[in-house]
Amino acid sequence: MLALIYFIVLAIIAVGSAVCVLLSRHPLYGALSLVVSMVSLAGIYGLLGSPFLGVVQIMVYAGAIMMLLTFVIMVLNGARDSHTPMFDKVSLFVIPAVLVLAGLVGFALVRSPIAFDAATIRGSVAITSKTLFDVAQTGPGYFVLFEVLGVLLLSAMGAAVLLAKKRLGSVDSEKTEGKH
Amino acid sequence: MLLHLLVLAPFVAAILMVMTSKDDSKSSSRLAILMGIGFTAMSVALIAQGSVSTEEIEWFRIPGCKGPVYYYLTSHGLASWMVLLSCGLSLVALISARDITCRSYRNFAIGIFALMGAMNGTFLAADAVLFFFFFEAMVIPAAILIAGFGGKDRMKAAMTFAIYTLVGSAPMMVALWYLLTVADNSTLISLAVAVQSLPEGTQNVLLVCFLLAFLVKTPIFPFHGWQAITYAEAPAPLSAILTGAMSKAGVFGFIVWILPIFPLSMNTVSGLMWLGLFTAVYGALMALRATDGKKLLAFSSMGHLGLAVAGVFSLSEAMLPAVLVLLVAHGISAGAQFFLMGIAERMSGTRELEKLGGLSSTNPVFGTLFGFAGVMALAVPGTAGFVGEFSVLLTLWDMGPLPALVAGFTLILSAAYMLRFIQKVIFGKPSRIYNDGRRTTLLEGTSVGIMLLLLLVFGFHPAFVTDSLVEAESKEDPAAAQVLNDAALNNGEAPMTAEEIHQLDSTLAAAGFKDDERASIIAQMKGENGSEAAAKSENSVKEASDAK
Amino acid sequence: MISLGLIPLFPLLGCIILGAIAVISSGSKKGPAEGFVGTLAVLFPALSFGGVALLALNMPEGGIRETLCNWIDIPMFRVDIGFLFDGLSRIMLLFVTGIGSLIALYSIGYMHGDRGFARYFAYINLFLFSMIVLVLSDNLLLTFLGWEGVGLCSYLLIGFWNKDIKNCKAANKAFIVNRVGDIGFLLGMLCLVTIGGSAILNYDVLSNFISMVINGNHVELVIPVLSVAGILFFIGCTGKSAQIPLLTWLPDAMAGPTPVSALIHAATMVTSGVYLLARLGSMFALLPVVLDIIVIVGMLTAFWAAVAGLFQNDIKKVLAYSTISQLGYMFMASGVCAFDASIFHVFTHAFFKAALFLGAGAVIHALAGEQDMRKMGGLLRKTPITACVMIFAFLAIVGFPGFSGFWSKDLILEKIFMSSTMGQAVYVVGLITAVITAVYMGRLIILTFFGSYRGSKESEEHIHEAPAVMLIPMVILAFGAVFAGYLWADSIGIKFFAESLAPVVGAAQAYNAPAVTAHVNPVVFAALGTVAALLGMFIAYKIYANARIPAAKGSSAPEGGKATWTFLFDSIHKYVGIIPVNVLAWICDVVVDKILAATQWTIGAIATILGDGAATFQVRKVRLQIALSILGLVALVAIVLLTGGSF
Amino acid sequence: MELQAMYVQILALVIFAIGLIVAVSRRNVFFVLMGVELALNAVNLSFVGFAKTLPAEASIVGQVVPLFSIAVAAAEACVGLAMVILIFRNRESVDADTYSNMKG
Repeated sequence: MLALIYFIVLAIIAVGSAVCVLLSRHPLYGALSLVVSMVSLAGIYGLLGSPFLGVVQIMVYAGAIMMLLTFVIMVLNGARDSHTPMFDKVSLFVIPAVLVLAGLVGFALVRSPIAFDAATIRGSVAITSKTLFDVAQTGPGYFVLFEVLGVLLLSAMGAAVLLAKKRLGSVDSEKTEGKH
Repeated sequence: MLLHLLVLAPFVAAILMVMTSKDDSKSSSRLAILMGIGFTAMSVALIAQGSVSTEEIEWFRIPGCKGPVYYYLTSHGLASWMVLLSCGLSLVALISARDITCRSYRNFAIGIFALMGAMNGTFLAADAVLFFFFFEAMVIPAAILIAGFGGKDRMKAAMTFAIYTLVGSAPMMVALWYLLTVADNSTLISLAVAVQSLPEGTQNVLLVCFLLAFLVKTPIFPFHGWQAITYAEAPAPLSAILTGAMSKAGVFGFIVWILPIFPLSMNTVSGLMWLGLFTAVYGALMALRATDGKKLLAFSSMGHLGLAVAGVFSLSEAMLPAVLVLLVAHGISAGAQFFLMGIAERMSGTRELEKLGGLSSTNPVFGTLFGFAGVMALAVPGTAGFVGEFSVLLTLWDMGPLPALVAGFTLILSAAYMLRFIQKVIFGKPSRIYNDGRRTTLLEGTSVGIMLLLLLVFGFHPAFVTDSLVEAESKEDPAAAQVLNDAALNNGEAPMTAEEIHQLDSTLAAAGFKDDERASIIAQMKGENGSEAAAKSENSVKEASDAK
Repeated sequence: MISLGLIPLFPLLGCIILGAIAVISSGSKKGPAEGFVGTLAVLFPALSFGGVALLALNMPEGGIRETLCNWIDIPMFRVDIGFLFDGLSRIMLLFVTGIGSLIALYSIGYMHGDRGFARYFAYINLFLFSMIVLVLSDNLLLTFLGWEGVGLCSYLLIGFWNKDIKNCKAANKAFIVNRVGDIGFLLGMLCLVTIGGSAILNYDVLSNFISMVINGNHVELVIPVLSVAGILFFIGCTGKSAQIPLLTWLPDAMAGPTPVSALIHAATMVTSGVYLLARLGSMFALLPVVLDIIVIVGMLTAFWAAVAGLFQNDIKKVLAYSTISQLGYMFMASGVCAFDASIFHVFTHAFFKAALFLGAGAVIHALAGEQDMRKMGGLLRKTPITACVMIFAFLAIVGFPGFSGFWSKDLILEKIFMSSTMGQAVYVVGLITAVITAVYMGRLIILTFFGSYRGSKESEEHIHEAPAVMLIPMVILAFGAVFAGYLWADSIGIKFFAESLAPVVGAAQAYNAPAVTAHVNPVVFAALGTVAALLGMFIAYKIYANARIPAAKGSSAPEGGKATWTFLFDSIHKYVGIIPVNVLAWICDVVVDKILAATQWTIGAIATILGDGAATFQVRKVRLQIALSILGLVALVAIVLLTGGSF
Repeated sequence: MELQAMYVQILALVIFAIGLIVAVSRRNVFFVLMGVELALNAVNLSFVGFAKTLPAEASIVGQVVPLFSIAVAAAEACVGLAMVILIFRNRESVDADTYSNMKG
């Protein structure tokens, strides 16, 4: 019962701030709303029994990625486009279309029988990292994938530096490196 | 190990070439030729090694299929010779490209190595999906090379080539996928088993899909639309590889994939044989009218490969060695001719037969090589081409005199167009000023000379080629080898072996002789024989008549 | 005892060495030293001749057999490289290598100063190699190697002066027409293989097989297949030996250097058809239908070519038609199963025809390349030795008593008369042909050597006798032309030649021996033959000795009705072979290929149009694109849900 | 009343829909990026929600995959923002509709 109440509160915050993203005029406000939404989602992860994921969500998403975004918005002075309308002709049929899509999927979802399993593992730091790095336990394991991901991040950083190098300094490269 | 090296190392070589200097074509060409020699040596070692296979390494799983796809290579007589062709011709292409594509030799070498790796993979793959992967992969470097280094119409040629061959093998991909959902895994045997269990209609649809890919690749009439323009526009060294090694993938597919997997009805077989023969005649006739030197060679290759396909579908006992020798001979001689035509084009700047001529008087070494390459393409006895064409004719004769007659007709036509070609290019008065600075280099001359010499060697001792098959057979079936040996032993002393008497018997039976008449004829022969073979033959004849 | 393999090896070695010299020296300005090259060129054939002579003297009765190694070994087909030296190949080899060496010697003089000196001798050596393989091999497939090999050398040598496209065309024609015949040979071999497996290609096995069939009274069982094989082999022979219908290439082949014409197109290569018939004699003896065809073809060829010979103005063309005509005689003899007689005529013909050709070559050499007989005349005084050689050879070819041709030709005519079926009719045609032979040969001799010189004044100054290196072979050959016939002078009881051939062809001839021996005295035949020769010579004298020769204008080719006759088979080939093939090729190229190209284009065009149509949906607004794809997604989900996932 | 697995999925669906709408209908390129992030978040949530419906061992997988997806999102954001900077320098605009120099 308590879990449900927490969930409803967090869900309302998440959806509300997501709607704020949609409706905010200035990208900076949008970014801040997004951070709120992500933090509340992190709470939901914790509620569902994946605290490690929640922590990573806050650190990487709310912390790093959104910081980066905010930083770039401020550097480029993204407010300058006040003359572009928030919505236009495309929105006119995209919004109904997406709503219909959501309705259809939701309809299918509601009819499908899913329920929580009592015996699920709690995704604590210990268990998650064990799953990630224990080569012996689950076949090839995720270890190789993890390393590949490291290479991906490195190359993304390189690409970003290369792309953004010319006039501006390397604004964006430092942040991602920390994550590896 | 050798198999892995031959398939994967060319790609490594291509990557190595990327690292060489773009402008210093001399040093990069040295590296490339060195590696090419290495690969050729490896392919020779592969032939010497006989049949080997690698372990089945699980590669990936296709959704919806029962078994995994293996990275699984195997070599047998046919495949290892095809690999030799692909490596050897690539080597000569790398050598002769030094003076043709001086613009960016490095890129050319990268393409050639990638193509070589893909071709080797095609010939060595023992897994259908792996085979298909390489079969498609061949097209890409080839098309890029044509687009990058070809003649005037190179873009059109590259597009035609790529689209035609890729579209041609698209149905095969669908059919293969369907087969994989039925089969245990994608190796040859399980595919064959899977096909057996399917209804006949499905089998036929699958067969057509598979055939289409190989018919386009070979090419067989009416799917030859890409061939002439591609061979003509591609740089000559590449044309040599295309015709000498890549087009063999089609015939190879017929032998290694179609024949074992599908239970072919007699109508299909004879239909395909006639299609092959028609292609042979058609190619020869088109070559007779061609005005472009490389197109002439393209049609000539089409004719020869048509003959090879006809030989394959004669399904005779001697089919495999016959077709193998024909393919090897054609690969070498057509390759050499394309290289020489490339040199002629380099010296004269044109491929038009009417504008060429007199090269033998301005450049005698080239003239000699060209003339001999042409003559060897005519299948004069003593060259490998003769052994190939004669034995293919022999297999066709099994299907009746008419196919052999048609094949004979193509031999006459081939003399007609090839002599015309020789005459137009090297004989007569020099009709234009040739660029003497770009005449045949020593390395080119030597490499083409070695190819021609190989043709002669194989012509006088085709056992070099055919032994690789015999060995494989004897491994499979020791009893058969025993009989073969006996027959070979007896052949020295007795005029007729058991085998031949048996054959005579069946011939006589086919001619409508009564049993007792046949028996008396054979008794005559045995009287002459007076050896153990006689007893054996009696048994075999008895068995044959019992079976009837 | 020397190995049989050495005999073909010598010329092959010569060919390789000379070829290397030719290629290496091609870059230099001067060319290789002629003395050195010439010595090498004669040395190898001469060595080979020496080897043959040595073997010939020590040959055991049954011949020498030697298997070198395996050649082709595939399922259903196994052939060895093996040699067989018996009575037949002994005779063939002796004169092939002997005349080959002589002509190589002669060529040193004839080809003096030519840029392709070394190349020429490389080809000659290659030719001798092929020819030796042809006659020495012990199975049909190896014979076929030589068979095509000599065709190839003929091609190379006809087109030797390849700067002139006309020579190349003649060479091409020779090769292609020969190819037609070769395919016949090839299919004939396949036909034999169906009967008895690949071992039957071996001559010994074949004759054993035939004798088995005869002993077992199964002749009529195998005749259908053997007849087909026989006809196919005969087609091969018509190609190589220039018989009807594949004879058009030989006159054109005269485009090559004259020694080549002497060696290849008169003495050796063209007689390989006759050799093959004799070699397969045991098989042909079983096939009366095929034999009849051979007789008729031989007769028609002999007659037609003799008449065509009358119309020629080119001295070499006359000799070419005369060769065809003589080959016709040989085929007639083969057709009545008188293989020993046909080989005997091959033997004597090789001498006198080679002598004639070499003489003609000397004349042409003397006249600096002039070949038109209308521009010759009176050369007897200027080149007396050449004239004597040619006149001796002339007497031999017309069958003047005592000369070699007399013995062989009369032998053939006699055998023809003796044979049971239609012998008499063929005999009459043969006799008439003999008369015509005398007429056209007489015409040649008269126009060339008698009367007065009809060429231009300034060219008369330069006429000279040939150098000694050319004269020596001519004289030797002239001796042969006179005395070769005494190896089998039937009328005076010398039968050396027939006896040496008997082990090979005796059985076949015995099988087909005429049932009724007509009791005609051989002297009658000799007398009739002599009369025919004398009559022909008389006619020639009457017509040509005092006639005014029309001045030569333009080409030396015959015109009008003469041309129709001469080029009869050329036009038949044109209508039967060349035009249909060209029409077929035209249909393939212009009709079928264009239809295919149009189909291809149509499919491409449809794809392009569809692609363009689809591309119009692609606007340059990324968001709109995404929006559209969302709509598509909605539609998909809706469809899946509505159909309950069964779609 | 207990927390149902369905609720989590519905929440994910709603957030995904909003993210999609933001990404497609807003023209400011920053909003486009934010929309994408939002949608990705929703997917992660859905993963975890479904993972919790599975029994013991299997459920950990659904909780590990979001980790990777987050890492990939980080890389994506990094490169995407760099591209925005690059394009902004050339175009002086953050309006996604002006970025239309692709051939097609």
